[in-house]
Amino acid sequence: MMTGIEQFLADKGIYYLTFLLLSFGVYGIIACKNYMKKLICMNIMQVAAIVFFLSLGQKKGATIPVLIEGLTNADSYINPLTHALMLTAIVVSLGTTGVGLALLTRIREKFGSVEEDDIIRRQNKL
Amino acid sequence: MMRKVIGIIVIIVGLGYVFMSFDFLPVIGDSTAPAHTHVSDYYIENALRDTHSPNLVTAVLADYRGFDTLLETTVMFSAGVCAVMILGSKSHIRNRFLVPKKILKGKPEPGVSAYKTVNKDVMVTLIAIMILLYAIYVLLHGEVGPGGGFQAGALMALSYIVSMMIAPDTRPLFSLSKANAAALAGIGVFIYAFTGLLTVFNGGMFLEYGRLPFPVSNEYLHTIGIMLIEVGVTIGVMATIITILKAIIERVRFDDDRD
Amino acid sequence: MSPLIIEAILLLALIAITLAVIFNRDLLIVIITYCAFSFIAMFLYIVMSSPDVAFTEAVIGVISTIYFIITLRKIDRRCK
Amino acid sequence: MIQHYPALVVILPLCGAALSLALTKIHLHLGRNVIFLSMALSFYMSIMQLRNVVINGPMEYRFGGYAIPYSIEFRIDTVNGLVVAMVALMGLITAFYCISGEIRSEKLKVGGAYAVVALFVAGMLGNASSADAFNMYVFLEITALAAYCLIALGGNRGMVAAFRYMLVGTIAGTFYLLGVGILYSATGTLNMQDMSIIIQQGGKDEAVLVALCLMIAGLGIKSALFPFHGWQPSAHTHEERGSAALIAGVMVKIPVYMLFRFVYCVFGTNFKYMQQILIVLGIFVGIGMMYGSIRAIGQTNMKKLLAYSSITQTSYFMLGIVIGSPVALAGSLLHFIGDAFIKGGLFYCAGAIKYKFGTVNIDNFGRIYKKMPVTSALIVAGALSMIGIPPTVGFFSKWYIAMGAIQTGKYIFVILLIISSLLNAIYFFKIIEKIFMSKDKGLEDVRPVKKGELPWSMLVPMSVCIVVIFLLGFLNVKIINMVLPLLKGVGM
Repeated sequence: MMTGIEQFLADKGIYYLTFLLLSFGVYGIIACKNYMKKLICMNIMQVAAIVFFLSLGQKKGATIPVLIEGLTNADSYINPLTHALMLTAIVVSLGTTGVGLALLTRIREKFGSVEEDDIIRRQNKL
Repeated sequence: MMRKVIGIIVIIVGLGYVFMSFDFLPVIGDSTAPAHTHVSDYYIENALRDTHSPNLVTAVLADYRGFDTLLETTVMFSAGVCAVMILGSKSHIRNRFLVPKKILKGKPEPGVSAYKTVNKDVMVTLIAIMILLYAIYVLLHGEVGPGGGFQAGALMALSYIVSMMIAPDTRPLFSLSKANAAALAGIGVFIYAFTGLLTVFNGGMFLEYGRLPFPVSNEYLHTIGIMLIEVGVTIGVMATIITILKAIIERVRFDDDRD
Repeated sequence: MSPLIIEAILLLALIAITLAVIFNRDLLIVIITYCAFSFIAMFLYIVMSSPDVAFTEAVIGVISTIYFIITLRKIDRRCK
Repeated sequence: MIQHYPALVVILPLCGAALSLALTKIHLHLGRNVIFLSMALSFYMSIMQLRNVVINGPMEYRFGGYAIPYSIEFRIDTVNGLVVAMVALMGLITAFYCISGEIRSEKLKVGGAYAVVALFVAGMLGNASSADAFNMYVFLEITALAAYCLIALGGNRGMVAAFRYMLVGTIAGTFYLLGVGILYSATGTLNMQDMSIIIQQGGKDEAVLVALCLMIAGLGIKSALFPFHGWQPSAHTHEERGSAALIAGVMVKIPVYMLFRFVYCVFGTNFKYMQQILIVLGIFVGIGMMYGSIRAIGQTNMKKLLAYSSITQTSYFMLGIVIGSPVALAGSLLHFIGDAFIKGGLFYCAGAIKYKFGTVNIDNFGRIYKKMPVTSALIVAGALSMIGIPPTVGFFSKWYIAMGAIQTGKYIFVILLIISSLLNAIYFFKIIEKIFMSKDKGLEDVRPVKKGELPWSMLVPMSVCIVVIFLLGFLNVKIINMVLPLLKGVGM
């Protein structure tokens, strides 16, 4: 019974949950009215993309990608390429958050609020 | 409210159906999937011989795909410059976080702080020093264990943030103005790019550490190359995080809880 | 409890936090749940046995939470 | 030294931007001059590199000196040699154009403005010359971050437009990242050359189909293709006056080049689902051509008019990809190169009129040709080329696209092409009529310009645009013959 669930999870379950997390992130960006919440959902979406990439690089029964004297064959180490790429994605998400918050501060100063409908109403008056 | 819930249910059902019919992704964990057999096997087998760094992730990050990390540091630097350009600070915005002038004149007040307790300031400096020490350890051990440029840079920025957040009135370990921090981030990126240019002047491809001009045997050249770019990345990331923090803080006025 | 099941549980927790973020009214609670989100994401990376990414996610999660909290000082906590 | 040119073209603006903030602390204009020097050198190198590619075949550059699939690689052939040269020239001109918009208040702001423009150009240069799927994602992010800042500098409404564009742009970047991830899981490498060899061996159709759909969605959002163009009009109308030409002229086009590179060079045309995908793309393109022109007719704000017209231009480039015959691809590439200068030039004029008279509304452009001869000349040249009148580049590129469409028997696109050109004619002749024929509105100068029409830093880019529009028109046969052999091997 245990291997049944594990087999389903390994085959499709983890990918399905990751894409679910990604689609909730995108849904949050579209549905939330507050600009701060849109920023947080954007971060969540980027973490979902990172989890998807990392789950591509998994190997059953392999250790972390730091070389040990005894082990030399390639199947005993996790795929290091996906980790190197995901460091880039995390740093990109921090950069985008920083710029987003800078914009948010200026929008709050100029329009007095961060709610989407207040901004659209005041924007037409500007 | 109901519209939102219906939207979510549609997403769950839609993705479920799409996923059950498609099977283009490999089963998680089988080591014969195409992703593991082509390029990453080469990295695992040849990393120690090529780059002399047991930590495979640092080997791939700094040596095989070193150009990606240069672009990553440029992404951080451009985020810092963009935050500074968007949040141009107006001189009249007084802000409690700017260290009061009398302290800067080298005449520190005897431990007067917001909450009238002395030990907080002493302890904060200790914590900041410990975090800095740990950051330097993480930087230098980038090749052996998990660690490297980004983590060290972020930790150094954290030690600055800790000392600035908890005890704003005492003088932090190193004080960086917003303009200096932005310039320092640029210098960090330039250190990285200059390492690559050094190899080009010396006859190799961009970022080919075997051709660095230092008079050391070949295997240490790679280690020196990785160390140089890790230092560049650390300075770039630390300075950018501090720049964005100061840029946002200057526009946020904490005038409501002056006790 | 093979790692796959732990990963599935953690992913379900992440999805629950995302829904909490979307449906919450008070921004401070949203930001603190976001801090919990980045912690659980770091824990998920550890279960996926990738220490470097977990280390970076932990540090950068703290820093982005600090950014959000500072910006919150400027924005009122109520939101529609 | 010539074999290092592909890398140095991208690295020099990067180093210029990195150093500009530190150098500005020494002297106000030192950082700016270093950036100008690095961009001029990068443009010179891109021309030399293009000459070398035309003479002795594609160049490749492996970063770090390892073998092909194990390290990042730049591959320059005639197609992206031209694109790199165009981006470098546009970057250099726009940097000059930004001199007029300089805010001398703070040293940091002066150095930072040019650093952001230099990073923006470096990101696009790298995107055009890279041959590694993940490397393109990082360059895409650098271009996007610099674009958010440049749009945000355009005043209060620019902030909201930048914030909306940031959310949509990050979704697009994540879709592209997922596409690359799926391709990596199917083929095992990130190098496009290696990837196309493995995909050509077949057996990976579903993964390639899902990856292609994600990439079309992601790159479609970034290049404002028809159904995904929501962010674009507001972004282009409110962006910073100095770099509007770069954002509208070049940044919207680079994702189209990336899609061409993936569809034709990586997946190949004999991919099982390619025909259905191209039909769907053709529907988007067809509606996009009509929609952009129709919306542009009713506009009075010149920048918004140009923004809607650039939706039709994106559809023209995608048209080349949809038709697929080598002649149509060459025609859309020629339009790609020419339109950067046409669209960029028209945004320079809109910025110049706003700089001199402070207005962007078309209705009060009465008889400004007397006071602004150069700007009016560029508007006429841009309008003629946008409609497609022979001496300018617009006519020849549409001619080649139409010939390609006739060859492959897709006559619907020829009809759509003619209709949208006529719609273009309507709103561009409206502008020309306002400038020359309508009665003088007596606009007076907003800023006391010392002598002549505009500061030299605005006249130089405009005159370069005029020269290039006509130069490309005369040289189009050479450019097509330069590009055609490569496209023949790749096209349908």
